Amino acid sequence: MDGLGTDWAIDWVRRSAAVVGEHRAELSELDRAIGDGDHGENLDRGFRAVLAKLDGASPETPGAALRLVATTLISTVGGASGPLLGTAYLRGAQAAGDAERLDGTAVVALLAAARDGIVARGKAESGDKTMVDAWTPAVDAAQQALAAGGDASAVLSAAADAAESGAEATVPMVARKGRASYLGERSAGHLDPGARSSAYQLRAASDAVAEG
Amino acid sequence: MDGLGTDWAIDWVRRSAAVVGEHRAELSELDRAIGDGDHGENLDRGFRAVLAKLDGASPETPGAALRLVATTLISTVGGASGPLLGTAYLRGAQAAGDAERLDGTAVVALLAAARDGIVARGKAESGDKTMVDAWTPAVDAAQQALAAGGDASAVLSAAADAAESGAEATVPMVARKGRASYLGERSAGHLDPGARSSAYQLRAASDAVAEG
Amino acid sequence: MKKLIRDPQTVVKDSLAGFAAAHPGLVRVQTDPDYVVRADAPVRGKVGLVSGGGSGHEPLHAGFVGYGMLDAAVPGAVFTSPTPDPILEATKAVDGGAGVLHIVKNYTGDVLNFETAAELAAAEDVQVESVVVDDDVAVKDSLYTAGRRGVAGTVLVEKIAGAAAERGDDLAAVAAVARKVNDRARSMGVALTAPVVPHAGVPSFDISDHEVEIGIGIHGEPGRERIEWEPVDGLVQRLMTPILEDLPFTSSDDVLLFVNGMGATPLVELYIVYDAAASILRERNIQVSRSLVGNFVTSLDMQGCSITLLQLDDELKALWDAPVETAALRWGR
Amino acid sequence: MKKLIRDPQTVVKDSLAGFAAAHPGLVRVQTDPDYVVRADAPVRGKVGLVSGGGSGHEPLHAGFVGYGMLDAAVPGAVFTSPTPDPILEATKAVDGGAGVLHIVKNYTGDVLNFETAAELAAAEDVQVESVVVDDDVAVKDSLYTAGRRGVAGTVLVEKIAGAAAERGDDLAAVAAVARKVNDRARSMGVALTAPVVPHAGVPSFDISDHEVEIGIGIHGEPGRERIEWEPVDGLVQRLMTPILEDLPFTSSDDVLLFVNGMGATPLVELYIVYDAAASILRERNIQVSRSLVGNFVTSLDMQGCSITLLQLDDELKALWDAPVETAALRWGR
Ligand SMILES: Nc1ncnc2c1ncn2[C@@H]1O[C@H](COP(=O)(O)OP(=O)(O)O)[C@@H](O)[C@H]1O
Ligand SMILES: Nc1ncnc2c1ncn2[C@@H]1O[C@H](COP(=O)(O)OP(=O)(O)O)[C@@H](O)[C@H]1O
Ligand SMILES: [Mg+2]
Ligand SMILES: [Mg+2]
Ligand SMILES: [Mg+2]
Ligand SMILES: [Mg+2]
Repeated sequence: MDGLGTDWAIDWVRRSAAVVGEHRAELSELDRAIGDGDHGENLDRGFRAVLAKLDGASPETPGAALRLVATTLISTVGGASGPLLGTAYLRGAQAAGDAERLDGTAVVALLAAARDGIVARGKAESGDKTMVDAWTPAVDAAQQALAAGGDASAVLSAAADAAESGAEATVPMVARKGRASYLGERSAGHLDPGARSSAYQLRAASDAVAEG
Repeated sequence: MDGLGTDWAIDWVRRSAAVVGEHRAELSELDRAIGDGDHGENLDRGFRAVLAKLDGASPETPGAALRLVATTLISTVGGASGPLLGTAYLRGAQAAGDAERLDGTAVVALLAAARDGIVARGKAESGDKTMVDAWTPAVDAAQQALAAGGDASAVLSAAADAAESGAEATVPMVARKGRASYLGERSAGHLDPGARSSAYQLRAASDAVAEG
Repeated sequence: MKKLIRDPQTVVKDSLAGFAAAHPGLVRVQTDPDYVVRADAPVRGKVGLVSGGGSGHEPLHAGFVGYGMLDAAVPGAVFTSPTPDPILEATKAVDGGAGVLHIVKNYTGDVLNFETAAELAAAEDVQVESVVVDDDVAVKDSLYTAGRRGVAGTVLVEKIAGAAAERGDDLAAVAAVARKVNDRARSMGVALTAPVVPHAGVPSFDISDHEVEIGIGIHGEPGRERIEWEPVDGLVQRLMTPILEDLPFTSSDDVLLFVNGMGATPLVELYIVYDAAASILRERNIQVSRSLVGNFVTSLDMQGCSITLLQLDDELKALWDAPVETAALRWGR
Repeated sequence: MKKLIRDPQTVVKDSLAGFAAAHPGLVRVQTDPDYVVRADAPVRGKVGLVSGGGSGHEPLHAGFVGYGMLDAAVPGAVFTSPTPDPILEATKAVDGGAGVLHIVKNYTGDVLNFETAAELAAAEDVQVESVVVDDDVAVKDSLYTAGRRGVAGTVLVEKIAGAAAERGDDLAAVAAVARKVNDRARSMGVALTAPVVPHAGVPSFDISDHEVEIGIGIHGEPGRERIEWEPVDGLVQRLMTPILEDLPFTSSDDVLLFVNGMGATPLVELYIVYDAAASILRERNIQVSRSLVGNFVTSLDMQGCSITLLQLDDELKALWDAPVETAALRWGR
C-alpha cells in the first residue's frame, strides 16, 4: 500500500522526542537570549510525557498518534509553545482523519492544517520571528514538491529543508509576537527557538519516512 | 613647665583622627575577616565628628580635650568600639582631672584608667583577642618606663611600641569576646581590628609629644 | 548553582508542600494537577477568582489566596504558564454558583492556556469571564505585537477584584472592577541582576557590575535598554516618566504608589526607591493616598524593583481598604 | 557595586524618609537623632517597647513598630549598633508612665549602647528594664565568651512581648514574657552568599559557587563551618539538629516554626525549607501549631535562611495570635 502509515507517525513522534531531548540545552539557550530560557525544558517535558503515553497506547492510525501528541503536549508543556504546537498536532490529526495511510496530498494537507492551527491561535504572521516562520515555508515547499509530482517522502523532505532555512531566516528579524517582542530591536540577531524546534520536528517527520 | 599640656592632647586627637582616616579601609578589611567589616568606618565617622567638635571648642586642659573625644565617640560611633573607646577616653579624662600639664606619672595613670574602663565595660581579659591586648601591654610598658625613670615622652613611646606588638600578638589568638568570638577557631590567623586601631591611637599620642 | 532546593525538577511541588504545611487554616493544596484553593472553597454565591502563571514570582499567586482576594492559584513550572488541566480543575473547585473570573497576565502562554481552560469550563457549564492584565509600560502596545506584559499591577487587580467579589458583586461587576484597575494601573521595572532559573543554573542574562537593565519583565527577559548604573533618583526618574506619561497621571490625581521588589533587593533599598518616587509625585502635585512596599511580584532571585501607580477613586480606595486575609497580604482580620 | 541607593553614607536616612512617607498613619520618624515611633506614642499607661540595632536587617526593627508590637525602633548605621542618644530619646518618647522595655540583641555593641541609654534614662526618671535576646545556637555560650547572638528569634520576642504590653501587663510582667520567649526560642542559619555592605561595596566574605556557610549570623560574619552545597534536606538537618538538641525540644512539644529569609532568597525556596523542617519535626512527633515564613530578620542582600523553633504554651499562643498592626507583620486589625 502506498503512503505513510501509523509506523511512520509513531516513528516521527519518537524521533521528535529524541531530537528535542538532544537539543534541550540549545533550545533553552536560544530562548535565554530573547525569551525566558525554558523552551528546551518545556518541549522536553512534553515529549517525555508523549513517549510515556505512547508506551501504554497503540494508536491505530497516523491521526490517532498525532492526537495523542496533541493532547499530551497541551496538558504538559504549558507556556506559549504548548498550546501552539498542541493545536498544530491536533489540527494535523483532524486533517489526517481516520486514514490508515497518508499520501503526498494528505501530508501536505496535514502540514497546512497544523500551520493554520498555529496561526489561528497565536495570530502571528510571517516575519514576526516565531515558529510560523518555520512552518509557513515548510508548507509552501511541501505544496511545491507535491505540484512537481513528489510523493509523501519528497514532500516531507522539502518541508524539512524549508523549515530549516526558515528558522535560520528568523535571525535578522525583529520579533513582533511572543516574549521576544518585548525586546524590540534587541531581538534581532538571534534565532527564534520555536522556529528551530519546529524545524527539528519536521526533519524528524522526514527522517521517519525511511522506517515508515 | 614640665609635662604635656592641652596642645599635646589636642594634637593627639588630631593625629588619631588623621591616622584613623588614613587606615579606614585597612581597619574595615581586618574587621571583614573576623567581624562585620565596619570598624574603620565606625571610628572614622567618630573621629571626623571629633574634629568638627574640636573646631568649635577650645578645651582648656588635656582632660577637657579627652572628655570631648569621649562624649563624641560615644554619641557617633556606635557598635562595640564606640562605647569601649568612649569609656577609655572618659576614664582617661577623669584621671587627668583639671591638671593643666601631665607628667609621666599622670600619663601612666591616664593610660591605666583608660584600659580599666575598657575592661570594666567589655569584660575582656588579656588573650581574648580584643583591643585590651593592645592596651594592657601598653599600660605595662608605660609603668616600666616610668619606673625606669622615664618622662611622659618616654612613657608614651614605650606604650606605643608595646601596643603595636600587642596588636601583632593577637594574630594567633582565638577570640573570646566581640564578634570575632562567633568564629571560634576560625578567628585565629587574623589581627584584631580594635587592637590595631588602639595601637594607632597610642602611636599618635606619642608622636604628638614632639609638638606638645 | 546553589539554591535551597531538593532538585530543580521538584521545586514547585516541594514549595507547594511547604506552603500547605505552613498555612493549613488558610488554603488547601491539591496535587496532580497542582493548584491552591481557599480552605473554604467553593464559597456559595460568591464569584470565584482564579489566577495563575509560571512559578518563580512568589508570593504571586498562591500567597494571595484567601478571604478577600483569590479563591485559587494555579502555579506552572518556573516561568512557564500552567497547562489548561489544573486551571480547569481550579476553576471548577471554586465555582460557588456565581461564576469564575480568570485573572491572566498578558503573556502568550498564559493567555492561550487560560483560554483553553475557560472553553473547557464553559463546556462543563461553569460561567467564566477573563481579565487580561497588561500594566507594563516598558513594552509598546499595538495590535501587531504581543502587547504589554502583566507585571506587579496584577496584585492590585487581585486585591481589589477580590474585595468586590467578597462584597457580593456579580461576575460582570467583578470583571468590570478588575478591568478598571488594570486600565488605571501602570508599571515599569529595573533590574540590577538576572534571576537564576533552577533548571538552567545560570543567570537568565549577563550583566556587568556597573550596568542596569531598564524596562525588564519578571521572567528574566532582558529589558528595553541597558545603561550604566546611576544613583537611585535617576533610575527612578527613568521608571516614573514613562509611567506618568502613559495614563497620563496628572496634577491633583490621587494614587496608590507601589514599590515592588524583584526578590533579592533589600527592603532598605525599596524604601529609598519609595522616597525617590514620592518626591517626584510631590513635585507634580500628585497625591499618594495608599502605598505598598515589598516583594510581591518577584522574579526569583533577581535584584531590582518595579514601580506601579494606580489612579484611585473612592470605590477603589474602599475596595483596597477592605479586609483581606492571605499568606502575603493581610489586614482587617 | 550596584544598589538602589543615593549614597552609601545616606542609606539609613533615605530609607527612613521612604518608610515615613509610606506609613504615615502607623509611625512617626524622628530625625537627629533618628528613630521611629508609633504614630500614637506615648500610649498612656502601657509599657513602651523599644528595640533597635544596626540597619540592614529590615523589616527588623522599624517594620515592627505599631499596635501590639514595638513602640519605637532605633536604627544604627548599617550593621552598627546605634549610639545611646537616639535610644535615650526613643525611650523617653514612648514612656507612657508604665516604664519601657529595651529588647536588645546580644552583640557587644548593642548591649553596651543600650546599657548606657538605660542608665541615662534612669537618670531622667524613666523606668527601664532590658531583655537581651540570644537565640542563635550556632555560637557556643559561656561566661567567658560574648555569648550567643540575637537573631531571628527577636521578632518572636517583639511580637509576644508587644502583645503582653498591649493587654496591660506591667513592666516586670512584660519583661518576664520577653525572657520566656527568649528562653524557649532557638535559631540557626545558613548562608549561600555574603551580603554587600553599601560603604564596603564588596561581599563581607568570599565564598565559592558550590559552598555554603553553616551557622552564620546576620552581619556578614562568616559562620562556624564551611561545607559543600548539598540538597535542602541535608542543609536543614544541619540547622535543625543543634536547635532540637539545645533546648531540648522533645516529642509532643508544641512549637512555632519560623523560616526566615536573609533577604535575597526567593520565597519559593523558603517554603521548600519549611517543608524540609516540618518533615523532621513530624518524624520526631513534635507538633507545629504556628508558623511564620518570610524575610523578617535579614542581612541586606545575603542569600540563605535561618530556622527558629519556639516552644509554645497556651499563653504564648494567645499572645502570638493577638492583633498586631505594623508595616511588616499584621493581623487581627
Ligand atoms: N503568537 C505566537 N505565534 C506563534 N508562535 C509563537 C507565538 N508566541 C510565541 N511563539 C513561539 O513560542 C516560542 C517560545 O516558546 P516557549 O519558550 O516554550 O514559551 P514561553 O514563551 O511561554 O516561555 C517562541 O520561540 C515562538 O516561536
Ligand atoms: N568585650 C570587648 N572588650 C574589648 N574590646 C572589644 C570587645 N568586644 C569587641 N571589642 C573590640 O571591638 C572591635 C570591633 O569594633 P567595631 O567593629 O567598631 O564594632 P562591632 O563589633 O560592633 O562592629 C574588636 O576588634 C575588638 O577589638
Ligand atoms: Mg520560553
Ligand atoms: Mg565591626
Ligand atoms: Mg516560559
Ligand atoms: Mg558593627
